[in-house]
Amino acid sequence: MAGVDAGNTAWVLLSAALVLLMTPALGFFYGGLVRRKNLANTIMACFATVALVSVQWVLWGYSLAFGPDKMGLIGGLEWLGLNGVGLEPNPDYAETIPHQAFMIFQGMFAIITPALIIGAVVERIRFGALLLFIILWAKFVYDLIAHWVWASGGWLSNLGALDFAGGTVVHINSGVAALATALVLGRRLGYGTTSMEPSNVTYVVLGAVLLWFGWFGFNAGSALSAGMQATAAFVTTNTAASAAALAWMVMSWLHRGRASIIGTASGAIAGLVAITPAAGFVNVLGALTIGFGAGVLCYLAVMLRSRLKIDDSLDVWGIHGIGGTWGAIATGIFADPAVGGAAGALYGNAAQVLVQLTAVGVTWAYSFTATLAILKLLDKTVGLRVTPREEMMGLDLTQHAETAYS
Amino acid sequence: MAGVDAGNTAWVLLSAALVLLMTPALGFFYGGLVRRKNLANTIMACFATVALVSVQWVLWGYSLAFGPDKMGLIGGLEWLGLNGVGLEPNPDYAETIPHQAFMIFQGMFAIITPALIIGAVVERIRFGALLLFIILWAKFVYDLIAHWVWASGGWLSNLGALDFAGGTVVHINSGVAALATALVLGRRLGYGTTSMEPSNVTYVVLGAVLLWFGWFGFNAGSALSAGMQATAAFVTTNTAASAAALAWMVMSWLHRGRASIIGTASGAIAGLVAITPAAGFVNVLGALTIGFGAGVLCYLAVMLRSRLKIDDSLDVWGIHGIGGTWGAIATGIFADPAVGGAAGALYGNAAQVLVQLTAVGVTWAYSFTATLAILKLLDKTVGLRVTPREEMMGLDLTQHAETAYS
Amino acid sequence: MAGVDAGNTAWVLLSAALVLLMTPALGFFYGGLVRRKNLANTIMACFATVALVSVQWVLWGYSLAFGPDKMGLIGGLEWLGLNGVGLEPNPDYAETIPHQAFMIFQGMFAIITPALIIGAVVERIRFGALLLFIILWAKFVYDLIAHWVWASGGWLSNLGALDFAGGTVVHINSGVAALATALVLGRRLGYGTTSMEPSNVTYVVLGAVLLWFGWFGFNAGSALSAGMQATAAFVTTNTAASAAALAWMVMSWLHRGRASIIGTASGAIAGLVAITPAAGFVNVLGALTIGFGAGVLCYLAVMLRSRLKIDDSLDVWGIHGIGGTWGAIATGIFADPAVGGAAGALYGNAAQVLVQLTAVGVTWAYSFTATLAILKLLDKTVGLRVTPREEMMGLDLTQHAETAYS
Amino acid sequence: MKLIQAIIRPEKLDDVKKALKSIGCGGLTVYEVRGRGLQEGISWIVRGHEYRIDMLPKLKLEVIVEDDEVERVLETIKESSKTGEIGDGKIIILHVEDAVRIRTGERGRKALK
Amino acid sequence: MKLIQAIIRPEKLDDVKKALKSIGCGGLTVYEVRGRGLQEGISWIVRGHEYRIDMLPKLKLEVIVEDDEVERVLETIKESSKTGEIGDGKIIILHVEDAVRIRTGERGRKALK
Amino acid sequence: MKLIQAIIRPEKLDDVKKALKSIGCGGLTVYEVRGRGLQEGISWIVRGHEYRIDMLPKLKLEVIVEDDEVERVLETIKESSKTGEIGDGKIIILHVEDAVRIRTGERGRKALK
Ligand SMILES: Nc1ncnc2c1ncn2[C@@H]1O[C@H](COP(=O)(O)OP(=O)(O)O)[C@@H](O)[C@H]1O
Ligand SMILES: Nc1ncnc2c1ncn2[C@@H]1O[C@H](COP(=O)(O)OP(=O)(O)O)[C@@H](O)[C@H]1O
Ligand SMILES: Nc1ncnc2c1ncn2[C@@H]1O[C@H](COP(=O)(O)OP(=O)(O)O)[C@@H](O)[C@H]1O
Repeated sequence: MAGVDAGNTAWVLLSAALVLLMTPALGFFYGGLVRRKNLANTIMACFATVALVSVQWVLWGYSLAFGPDKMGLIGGLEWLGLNGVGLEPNPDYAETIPHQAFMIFQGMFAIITPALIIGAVVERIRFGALLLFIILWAKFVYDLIAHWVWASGGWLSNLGALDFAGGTVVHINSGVAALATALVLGRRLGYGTTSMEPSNVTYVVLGAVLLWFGWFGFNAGSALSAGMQATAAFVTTNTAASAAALAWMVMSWLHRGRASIIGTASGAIAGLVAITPAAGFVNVLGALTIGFGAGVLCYLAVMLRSRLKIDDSLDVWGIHGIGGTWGAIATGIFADPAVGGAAGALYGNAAQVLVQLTAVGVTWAYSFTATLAILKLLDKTVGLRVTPREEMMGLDLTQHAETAYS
Repeated sequence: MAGVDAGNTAWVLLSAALVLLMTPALGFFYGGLVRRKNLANTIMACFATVALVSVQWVLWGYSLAFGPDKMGLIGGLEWLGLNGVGLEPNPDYAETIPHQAFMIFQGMFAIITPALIIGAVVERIRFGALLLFIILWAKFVYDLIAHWVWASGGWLSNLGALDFAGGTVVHINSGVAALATALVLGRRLGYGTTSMEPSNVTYVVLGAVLLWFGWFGFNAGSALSAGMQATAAFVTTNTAASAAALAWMVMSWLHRGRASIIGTASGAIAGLVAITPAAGFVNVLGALTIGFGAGVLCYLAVMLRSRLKIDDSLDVWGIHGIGGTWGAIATGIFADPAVGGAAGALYGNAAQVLVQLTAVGVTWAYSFTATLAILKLLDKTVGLRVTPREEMMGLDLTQHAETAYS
Repeated sequence: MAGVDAGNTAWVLLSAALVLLMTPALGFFYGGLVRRKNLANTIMACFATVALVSVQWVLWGYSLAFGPDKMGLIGGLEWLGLNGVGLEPNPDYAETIPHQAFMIFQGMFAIITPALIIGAVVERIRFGALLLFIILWAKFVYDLIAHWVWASGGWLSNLGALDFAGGTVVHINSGVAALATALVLGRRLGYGTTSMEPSNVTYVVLGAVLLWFGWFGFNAGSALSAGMQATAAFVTTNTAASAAALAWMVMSWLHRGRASIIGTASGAIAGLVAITPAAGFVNVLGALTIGFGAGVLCYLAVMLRSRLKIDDSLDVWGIHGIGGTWGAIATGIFADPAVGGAAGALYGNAAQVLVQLTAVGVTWAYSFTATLAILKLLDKTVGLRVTPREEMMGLDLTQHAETAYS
Repeated sequence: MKLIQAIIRPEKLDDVKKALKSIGCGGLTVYEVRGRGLQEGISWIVRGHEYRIDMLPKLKLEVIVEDDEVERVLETIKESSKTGEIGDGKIIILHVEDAVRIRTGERGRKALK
Repeated sequence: MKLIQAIIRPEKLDDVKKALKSIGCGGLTVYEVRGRGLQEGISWIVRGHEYRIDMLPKLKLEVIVEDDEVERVLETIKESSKTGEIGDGKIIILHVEDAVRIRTGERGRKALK
Repeated sequence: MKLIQAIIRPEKLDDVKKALKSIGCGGLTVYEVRGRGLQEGISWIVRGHEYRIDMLPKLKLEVIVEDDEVERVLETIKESSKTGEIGDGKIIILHVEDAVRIRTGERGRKALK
């Protein structure tokens, strides 16, 4: 076992298990936020995404994203079916763990990113169309951006963009795609006139809690070894989540006179999103600032979105798009060389902010355009939306002939 | 700490924690599938099994299963009360972790195996009789088969049977026992005439998700060290679960016109079952095949079971019995020496299939017969079933005087 | 990375993640036990505590608890905002993991301790007052006692008191504070005359299960390295929880004629509490005794509490106060030098019992008095209780304008 | 017009639905209730203390029918929901003064059609 | 025969059940509802905007009784479910034209026995 | 006095509540039901086998009103809960013989005030 370290391997594999848990956790987070007639469908959408993208990832996804670089743009097909992706470490990615451990850890990120978009399409998308969308989006959007930012040879990576655990690749990417999706799909029937209250606050919290728990794997696991940087990422993750939860709680309290539970849970997620690109680079005071900022900014973004009457139903754009953008920029500001070796504007390297802005801009532009294209294609061919009658009856019954609970 | 490796110990202990979580997770999986009047009882049955078998395991179970071998058939009583099972590694089982770490990891398997059988007896067994059954079954069935297959000196182990994480010991064993149990116990009142719809699909998914999460500990933890084989097992586990979930989803879609949520969750479990014996031996393409096969075969087994009108209520036989059988045989076919050192038929060692068939046959035969004997005994002495009135009122109220939720 | 061991760091960070999960798990455990109109509020109280204490801990809590000792009584302010708490190991606390890993692991204990008290105030405390109480209690009670028992230089630590993972600091402390709180706050409206049945038994079990799962991090993680002592703590934890669950189950069966589900879950928690101070010091037979003892004693304590008509609504005192006291004393009796190096009365060191009694007595006295003082202050200034009308309407609606589920 | 309310066992719903459909009676409304009757429930005694469970889960089924259909519907529900065990439930008939179909505003007989 | 429907506070169920039992009235059916009355609920104002909560959880209790028992049952429910605070609820009486016991097919008075 | 029972779509509750409030009708009680109507539901066929879903979630809304308010309330509920699609639901009117306010013991008209 030359080169494989047991401590680091245990760390990365368990982190992968934690990240796996996040996607179904998202199902409960999202599921609790929709009306009961669509609760099981929402959970199912996330669950099926796990299965679908897992298979896609070992067949071709990993090869496209991390395979031998072609001009900085995409990975080659050399690693199809994990051909050549073995148990020996691949020093390009991680020196002390089996290559497949890196592969499966990355696979979990490939799963959750398209799943995040589900928050924008709930309660009205055909289940079959959703699966098609996810498989196409994984291939034409996720795998590419992942390559650019994280693969050895990716062009944004070469530019020096900092993205510790996926602020651009995962969060901006899914958040902006969600915006495009909400625009193409249109509003839910009765949006703005009928009440669409969340049906299960306890599931929202359950989901948020499991997401928080899994996020330790997501962020601290991204150090790919269990040492100082992982520890730093763990601490900043917990701190930013807490600060953002408090910030959103206070905002809701001031604004509506009551401390919102859903708001506090959403705030925690916003903080986790924002710290994601920064986790292994900033110190604890940076994390506090990023967290508080995320709580306030995402709260405002959600207010704005609702003013604009765009039915990004569960605010994927407001939380992941804006939270990710804020985090990516803040990484360029607060990166402390004592933590992860990279310096941000506060530590004399103002140029980093520009690099971060470039990565942010590129991700926004590409994700928005490519998502739009995929959706238009699907809408023209298979059709995206259920019929009005199905929408009124709810997706649990019409898509699955099952109900959440009775 | 001569010989104890921190990485491997962390790995095995955390894997044990993950496997512990599986039994209550099974409670939610099973609980969601029964009618609401029996939901809390079903969860309780699994929870109580954790407590009961945990105590049994440290008192005598571990000694019987893994204690000094007596003629390949059973462990001796030398290790009663963990006497002599200390913190130094036992090189017979695992060289780099404390002996007690191995013991407790194995204990979690001893817990979940009888708990799996609960799926065949729900909604009609007396709670006290169930506890008695579990304690007897653990002793006379589980501890023995575990000894044969896994203990140093066990006769099936000497034969060269491959069972990475419990295809025979855990899944065939419990699945076949479930069949015997369903036959002895008889059908639920109103079976086939009244509707017995699952009452909580979200709990089914929650349970399935936590089972999947825990299964990483179950399978990858069975490598007993955090290295290449653990990584391989982790990857094959995730892949097979996903493939089987997709396969079952598609089967239900074709067959009933809707993508079933419960079906997809069941498919994932079927895949996890089937990959269990193979996890550390096959490559990712083997895992895909085993997974797809499990999804299809177990779907058909469940159909068949329902045709035969055997009330194995939650299809333990169809999923664990058949999934485990398929997995055990498939291990003999697909085992890739590059992964775990053992070769199957595809790699030139056709004889392995015969060995596997032997282990499968022995487990079927012994488990079926011994389970039948225990049940007949209990039925004659204490009585297994609740009264018809109690059955109609539900086990939550009649066995515990509590209800699931209101 | 001189001195940082990957295996141990992975172990402690993952243990910290497990302990983090415990506080929201407690929310579900407690939430299931209250009436439905207060279910979301109870979950929220625990969730908000995570955010609140996390921020407090990095700002000043850690410095007060573990900062440079001042006369054995309290830590200095040198480490405010984690100033000087870096990524290099601090050999005073743990030699092989980053100092921040120790800090965050300890932070999770600081979170759950005040959260435990919530069980005594549910269904009637103003949400704002609760947050104030928690922040003050964390500072003036938790941080101090943690310093005395665990900080290098703390006076109880110097005395030689054994508290492996928080029997005094966490459990007696919160349990006694809960008693004080229940006395100051008074009974719920209609206590003793109207029915206050738990509304969700499945959440009680879900919470208990996740607590059990997290407790492996709590106890075995407290070894601060993944080796023999961690293994011992893991095994004793699982054993005591199981024994206590069985004991309580049997007590409820004998006493009320039915095996109570809530009782079995409560028993498991009682066992986990009692083994907490002892986990790394006793052998498995000691753990069995401690567990069975906890099941019986806490059951009796709960009966007594209900006779006295003190509305410690969810029996924090009966389970954590009494369970912790029993565990702390039992540690002095059963500590086996072969496990953790310390000897108890059974191994010839009767004096240890006296030391334990001192630590217990000090914690009871200080926690009770200081909690009383804080509560009186808050009651006089901001007011602790909601209005009777709010109490009748339920805290979900009146404090958060949200409901648990519909 | 009459409103027929039946309290039945939850597991009998499918049978009743099928039976009603077969006599051409499509519309119905159902919800979960808990009930206790005169005799049903179980009790047990532990050291002199009696414990009782009496509130059991039932379904309530409501059908609005024309006067002349009452007997047929009544009979159908009764037959299809009967097990013969205590706890089968009750059916009652209430008088309905008028009915409206929300979609069209039709009233009386037409609201049901 | 009459159907007495009472909307009560959830925490009062036990008291009402006990009280009904004590006057020999065993049968009853209960389910969860949410209600708003004329005055109850709470409201608060944040920067000029008013927020209101008005739908509160209640229980609905139904008892089928003989005509001559109506007053006694009414009184019993009223006394045992009263707190004197706003929101205690209402009781109404509906006329029942006939009743059937599913198990036996008995009708009218006999269905209740 | 009359009891108006309306079966409506769950998403229409807010509209109905607002509309009722606006005509000064504050008190109401609501609960979840599932229903099937004459036409609504969906069905699909797989290899000759027909599958059907017919029980859909609805809300039942109950308002106790004075006789002279019946028409206004009826109209208000109808208008505010209508979508024009099949499945909008029904409203029925039952006669109430008497009403009691639990808190005060007032009866009849006064119980509603
Ligand atoms: N007097 C009553 N008023 C209201 N509901 C009743 C009454 N009697 C019975 N019920 C309802 O009918 C159900 C079955 O009644 P029960 O007396 O147990 O059975 P049976 O009708 O077979 O004698 C009860 O659970 C309850 O919901
Ligand atoms: N006009 C009405 N129609 C239907 N239900 C009503 C009506 N008025 C009150 N209720 C029900 O009675 C409950 C209590 O009524 P409320 O007016 O708040 O109290 P009180 O009767 O003490 O004045 C309400 O929550 C609602 O469920
Ligand atoms: N005859 C009936 N008895 C009881 N409830 C009915 C009846 N007919 C309809 N309903 C209820 O009304 C709801 C809507 O009725 P439906 O016939 O689907 O729509 P519409 O009234 O627009 O034709 C149903 O879901 C059911 O709850």
